[in-house]
Amino acid sequence: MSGLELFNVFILVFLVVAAVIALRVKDLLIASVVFGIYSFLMCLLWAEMGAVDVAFTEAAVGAGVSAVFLIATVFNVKRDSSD
Amino acid sequence: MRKLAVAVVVLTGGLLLYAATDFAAWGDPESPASDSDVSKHFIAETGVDTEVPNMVTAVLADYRGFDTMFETVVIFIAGIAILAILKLTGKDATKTPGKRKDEVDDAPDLIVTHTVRLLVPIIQLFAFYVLAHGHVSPGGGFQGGVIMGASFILVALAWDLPRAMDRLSVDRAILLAGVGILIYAGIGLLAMFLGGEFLDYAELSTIFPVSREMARYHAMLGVEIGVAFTVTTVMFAIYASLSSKGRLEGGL
Amino acid sequence: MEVIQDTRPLIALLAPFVGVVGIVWAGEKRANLRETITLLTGIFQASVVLSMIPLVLADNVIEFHVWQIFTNVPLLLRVDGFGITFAAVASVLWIATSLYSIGYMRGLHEHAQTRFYTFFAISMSATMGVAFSANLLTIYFFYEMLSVSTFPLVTHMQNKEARTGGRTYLSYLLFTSLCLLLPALSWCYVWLDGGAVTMDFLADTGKISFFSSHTQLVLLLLFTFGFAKAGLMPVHSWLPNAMVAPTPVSALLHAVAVVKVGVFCVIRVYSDVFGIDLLRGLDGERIMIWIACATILISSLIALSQDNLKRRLAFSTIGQLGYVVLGATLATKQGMGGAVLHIAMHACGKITLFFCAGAIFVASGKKYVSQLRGLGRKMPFTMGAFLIGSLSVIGLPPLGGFISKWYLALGALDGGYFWVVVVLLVSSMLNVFYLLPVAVTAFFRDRDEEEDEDGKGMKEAPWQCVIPLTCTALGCFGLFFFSDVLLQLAGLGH
Amino acid sequence: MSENSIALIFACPLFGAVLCTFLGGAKRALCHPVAVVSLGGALWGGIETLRRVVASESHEISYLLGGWTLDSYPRGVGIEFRADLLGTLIMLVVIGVAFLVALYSKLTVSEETPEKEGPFYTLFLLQVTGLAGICLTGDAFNLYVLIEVAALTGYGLIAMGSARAAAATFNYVILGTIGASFYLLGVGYLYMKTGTLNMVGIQEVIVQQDLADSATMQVAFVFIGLGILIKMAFFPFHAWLPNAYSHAPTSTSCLLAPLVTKVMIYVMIRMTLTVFGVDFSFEETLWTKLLPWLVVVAIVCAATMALAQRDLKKMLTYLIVAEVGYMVGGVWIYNYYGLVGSIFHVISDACMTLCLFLGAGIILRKVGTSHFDGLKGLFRRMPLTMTGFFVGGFSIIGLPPTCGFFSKWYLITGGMLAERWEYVVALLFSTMVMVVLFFRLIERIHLAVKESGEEFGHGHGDLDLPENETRFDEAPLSMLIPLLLSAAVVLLIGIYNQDVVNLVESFLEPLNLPKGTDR
Amino acid sequence: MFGEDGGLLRELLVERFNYCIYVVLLLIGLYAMIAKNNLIKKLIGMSIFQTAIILFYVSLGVKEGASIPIYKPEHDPHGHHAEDHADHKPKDANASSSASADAHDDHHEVQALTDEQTRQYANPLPHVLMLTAIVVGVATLGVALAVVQRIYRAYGTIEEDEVMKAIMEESQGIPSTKGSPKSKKGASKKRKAKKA
Repeated sequence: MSGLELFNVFILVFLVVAAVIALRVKDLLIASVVFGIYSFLMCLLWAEMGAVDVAFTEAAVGAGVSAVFLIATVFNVKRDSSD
Repeated sequence: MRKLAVAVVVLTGGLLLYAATDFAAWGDPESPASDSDVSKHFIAETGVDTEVPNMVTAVLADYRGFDTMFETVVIFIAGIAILAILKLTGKDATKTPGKRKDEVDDAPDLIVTHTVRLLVPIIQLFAFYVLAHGHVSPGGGFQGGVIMGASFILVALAWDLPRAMDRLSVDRAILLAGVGILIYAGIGLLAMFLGGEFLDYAELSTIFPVSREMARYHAMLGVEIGVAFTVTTVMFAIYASLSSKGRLEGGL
Repeated sequence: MEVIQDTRPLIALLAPFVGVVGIVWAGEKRANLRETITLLTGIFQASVVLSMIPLVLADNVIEFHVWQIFTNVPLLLRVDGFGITFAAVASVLWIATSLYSIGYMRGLHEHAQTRFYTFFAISMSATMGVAFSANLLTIYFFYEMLSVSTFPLVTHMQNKEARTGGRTYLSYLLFTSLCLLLPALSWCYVWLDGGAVTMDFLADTGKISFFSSHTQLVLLLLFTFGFAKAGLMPVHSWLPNAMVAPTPVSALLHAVAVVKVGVFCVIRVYSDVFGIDLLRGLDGERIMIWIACATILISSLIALSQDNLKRRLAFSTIGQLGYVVLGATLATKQGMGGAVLHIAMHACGKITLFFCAGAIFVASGKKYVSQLRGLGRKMPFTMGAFLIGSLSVIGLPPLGGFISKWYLALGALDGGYFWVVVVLLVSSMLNVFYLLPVAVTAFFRDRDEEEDEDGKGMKEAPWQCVIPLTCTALGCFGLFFFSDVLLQLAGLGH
Repeated sequence: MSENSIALIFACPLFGAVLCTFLGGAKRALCHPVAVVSLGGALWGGIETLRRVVASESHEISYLLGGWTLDSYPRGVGIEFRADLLGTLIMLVVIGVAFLVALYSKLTVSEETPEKEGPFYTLFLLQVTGLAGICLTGDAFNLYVLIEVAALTGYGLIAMGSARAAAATFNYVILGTIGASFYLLGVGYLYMKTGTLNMVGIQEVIVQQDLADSATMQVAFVFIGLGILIKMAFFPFHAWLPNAYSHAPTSTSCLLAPLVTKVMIYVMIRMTLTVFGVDFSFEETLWTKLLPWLVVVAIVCAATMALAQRDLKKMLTYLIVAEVGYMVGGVWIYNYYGLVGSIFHVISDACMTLCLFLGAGIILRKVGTSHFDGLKGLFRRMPLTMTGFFVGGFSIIGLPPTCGFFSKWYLITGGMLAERWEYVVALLFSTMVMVVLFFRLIERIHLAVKESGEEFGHGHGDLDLPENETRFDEAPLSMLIPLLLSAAVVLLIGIYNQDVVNLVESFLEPLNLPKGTDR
Repeated sequence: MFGEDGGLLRELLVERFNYCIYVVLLLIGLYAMIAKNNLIKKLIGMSIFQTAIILFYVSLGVKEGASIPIYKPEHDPHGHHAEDHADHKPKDANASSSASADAHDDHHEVQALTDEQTRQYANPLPHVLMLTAIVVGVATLGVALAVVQRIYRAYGTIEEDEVMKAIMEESQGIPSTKGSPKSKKGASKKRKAKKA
């Protein structure tokens, strides 16, 4: 396996981990932030796959604005979740 | 619910994996998706048709410009819908909101505000760069617009919403979002009135002194600006609405 | 046979609608005007229908193409002998009923009279439509129209009883027509060349032989029970339930128009869709005779036990409808003729009986047979007419009922069903048992003393009621003597 | 200008929407006329397009957006709008219904969602843009974008109402997103195998390369099918619909209820006939064997649930779910009559559902509730409204000569021809349920049966309802006229069904569907 | 595909690891959308679900050894020559105003890429599609979050079961006893009154 492939596998594994954490933590603020991390990993993956425009957009939209929207809502409702 | 979810997940997963066995090999340039006339046309002839080096931008704004127009419309819809859903009317609107329990200090943090003061112009400059340079490098109207919108959001985060709204009030933001759509659809309509189909930018060459290819090139910039207008304003409007429970005042 | 294109069938069909506009416009406030319009409409319609009789007698059919239902199936109106017989009976009796309803409704100070007249007129239009239909789909259209437009009439009283009655009425009729008739129709439509065969009564008789005889029998059953208005057992119980309606409705619709539409459709299917020859050759066709005979006998037995006069008449109607269906199922020329004749004869007789029942109710408020003692002396015209009507329904000469029963018996013999003749005789005896006692009670039993108390001021019903019922009673005699015309008309279609 | 009539169809509402946004602040009152006028423009464009489609030789018009013409570029480079008879008909229904609802909405919008006229009409017009676009687009991905346009506007329109509506919207968002994403995934699979997104292009590749056995294609088919079924509220996936539509603001439910599910059925027909092709779609697979039975379950369950409702609007929403079952079943019995029935039912059901919802909206406004108890004796107060409402009801039952009869006729005929007796029985069952439902309503509305059972006078006479419950009190003209127009349309489509069916027929002709027995 | 020993597993895990991960992410998202009780968790699930599909699309555009879909200078038909010929562009416009497609044939500078050159670029089409999908995703997320806030405003909770309970109580006419702040309760009551 080349370095790039290793990097690829590394990101893929961490994506799954991030997704699971984002869905399992009880604190919605943490969940939102982890979701941002997830998006950022995704954006790295896409950049590595040659989809620079998509990666750029995901960085701005997914990791940036989406997470902010989530956090804004979490602040306005409540932070703790039952699951 | 959980059992149902597991059942759905197992079924869906089974189907997906079943399909995955039939996929073309990873990164195979001969795969039908990469080897079809359409895909090849985008790579081989974008430069010929539009003179835009960034194929993604060309496909986005020209070949599939109609999609992108509706994508902009989707953003616009989101802005309108969120404002409408959260908007308070009648007596509710005039009532002052109760203080939140965890609200400690209204004064914006000095370090943060100073940093943001420095950052915002740079971010906005970068947004313009991304927008304008989208033809030759990654970027374009969406990315530029989101970054621009983020700069306003940053202002709102660092100080408070009214401070950001001084620069771009939500009412005006929605108007500008409409202007963005008008720019996009207007260019399409102009092309139509000049004798082509809707969004046939090449027809613009009949009124501007450029070749048909360059007409497409410039019109793409035009529509990207339209997109950027909408995205910038709507992103900020959504944030403003979500962060203030639709009251459009105070901060997070 | 010549085909004449003429708009008269359509005029007869639309006349009631024009009447409806006038009736609604006149409304509750101008009651006299409203009822004049009703009467005029009835007279106009009847005269249009009657004016077509000479043409039909001269071996013509009158057609009018309205619009195209499906690619090959038109909504086609056609006047032939059978149709005009029925149309003439219904439209002439409508005049009588209109006059009668005026007396009845005013006498009882009924509410929502405008609604009553409106839907009555619409029902008549639908009845004309059925009579003049040229193919199965056209008939289906008007059949459904009739079901829906009579619903407000049945539930006219707007009390719980009316609601129950209305629900039974509608659920029977719509259930059978939507679940049995509609599939049968579309079945025919698909297999007979995707509508190239339109099930036209004139052109496509016997085309159903395309199906296997097994399928034919299923279709026959679907059609017979699909037209539940024919009241064949076991889909008969809507009819006694519909008796909650005001008596003019029971008289015209549930003794003449609606139920006769049912048997009319059944005869149409038997004689013009299957055709006599095909029907005779059909193996299971005998089942239908049994069902018809069973209906006749069972309903007569039930009628015996009914004390409510209208209910008794309703069960009698079911039995008489059985005769008509029986005539059709015999699959002989005489049988068919008898069936057609019986439509007219029974119509005249039964409407008289219902008119009388209504008149009794208006005059005395009595509903039950046991309450009628001594009424004959107070209401001689009414009870006299009742006697004549009873005798006609029983089938004694010189009354109309005799002729039709005679032809039915002839048809049964012709078809080789001797036992059917026995059934006819037995049922006639039963008719005697449940109809005559009414008149006998009224004329020959004395009133109780306390009944006399509240019956002091009792007199004959309003003249608007008495005149029609006298006329129809006389009509029973008339039909006996003019049965030739009817026979000629009935014979033409076949 | 005529050759650009297709562009008019989406451009008019689009510009109208932006204009409504501009007017939303200070001149709210102008939003309504703007909406009506722009839909009028779209309607004109739609009729013009239909005229051209009928006149054209192949009965279809291709409109290549961006000028990426087929003679100089490969098919699928640009986005194509293909107006064939099917799409144009449905599009016309969409715009027509929207036009009537726009006329109708004037009062309800300002009453139910005060100060939100601007956003309401903006979303309303964009919804129409999306739905009309769905009917015409010839590009699988563009279809996804348009579906999302329609979905997002739908979320906004519904959630704008009460809190209850917002709660229902959330389910709608979740299920709608799953549906749309499944569709997107399926399109991805299609693209992976065929390399194009153009519907005709995909079909060409499938035929050329004989992809019918490919696992990817099968899964793509299932995912696209599932996605659309979820979107159209097919029975097990219907959970979002009844609450969302019955709690939405009146004008919203009047717009969405007749159109959204129907347009999704159109998408299903389009996918099966145009994209995958009849040979692929109706091949004997587990899916094609399972679906007709699901349809039966769907119809029976939805009809039964409708029977249990005591609220008019809610009952109507369950009827929509049952009707969806009809149409899906009609497609999957796979023969000429079934498809004609389905397509005709899409058209007629849109009209009759519109009629019923417009009527229910008036009742809600006048009585304040749409619960059955409030309906007593309404006929006296609003005879015209109730007549219009009854026409819709008769049509849903399937009484001639309303359009509902004809669509049901074709569906039953198709079911019999394919010998799918279970489907025919389910249809008849639900028909009976509808008879019960509507005559129960008619009983209340028209006859107002006296519950106490005591007799007045001779057992006759008037019900002693208070004066204010019997006074003539008809709905305002701005609501009444659209209702009566829609009732007239229900009747007219029924009476002129042949003209519609002929159009559908010439669309189906090249497909060589099984039709009748050969004798 | 089932030919060799453990062929399927090997193929899925090693050669199609990317495809596998997209399936896993998609299922995680789907599960969360259905099974999670918290509305915001559902929405996070929804976003994961959508990005998984985007990942799948992007995977379609990947080509072995290909570069990003932006012309390298040597392939760009107008790259560094563009300025040299800028002066006679208007002339071209006149010449080619009728037939745009044929314009490039007689334009000696501008040439389409050969097949060999085409292979050096990743397929741009999936990227374009996914730009749209991302935007649609964020729009949906935004609207859904607004709906969540609206629900919270009315019912004081964002747990699905509690919302259901509150709705049930509301429809049965029992005033909601959930811990919603007083001002909110008053507001929602007023809204109801207005509706009626």
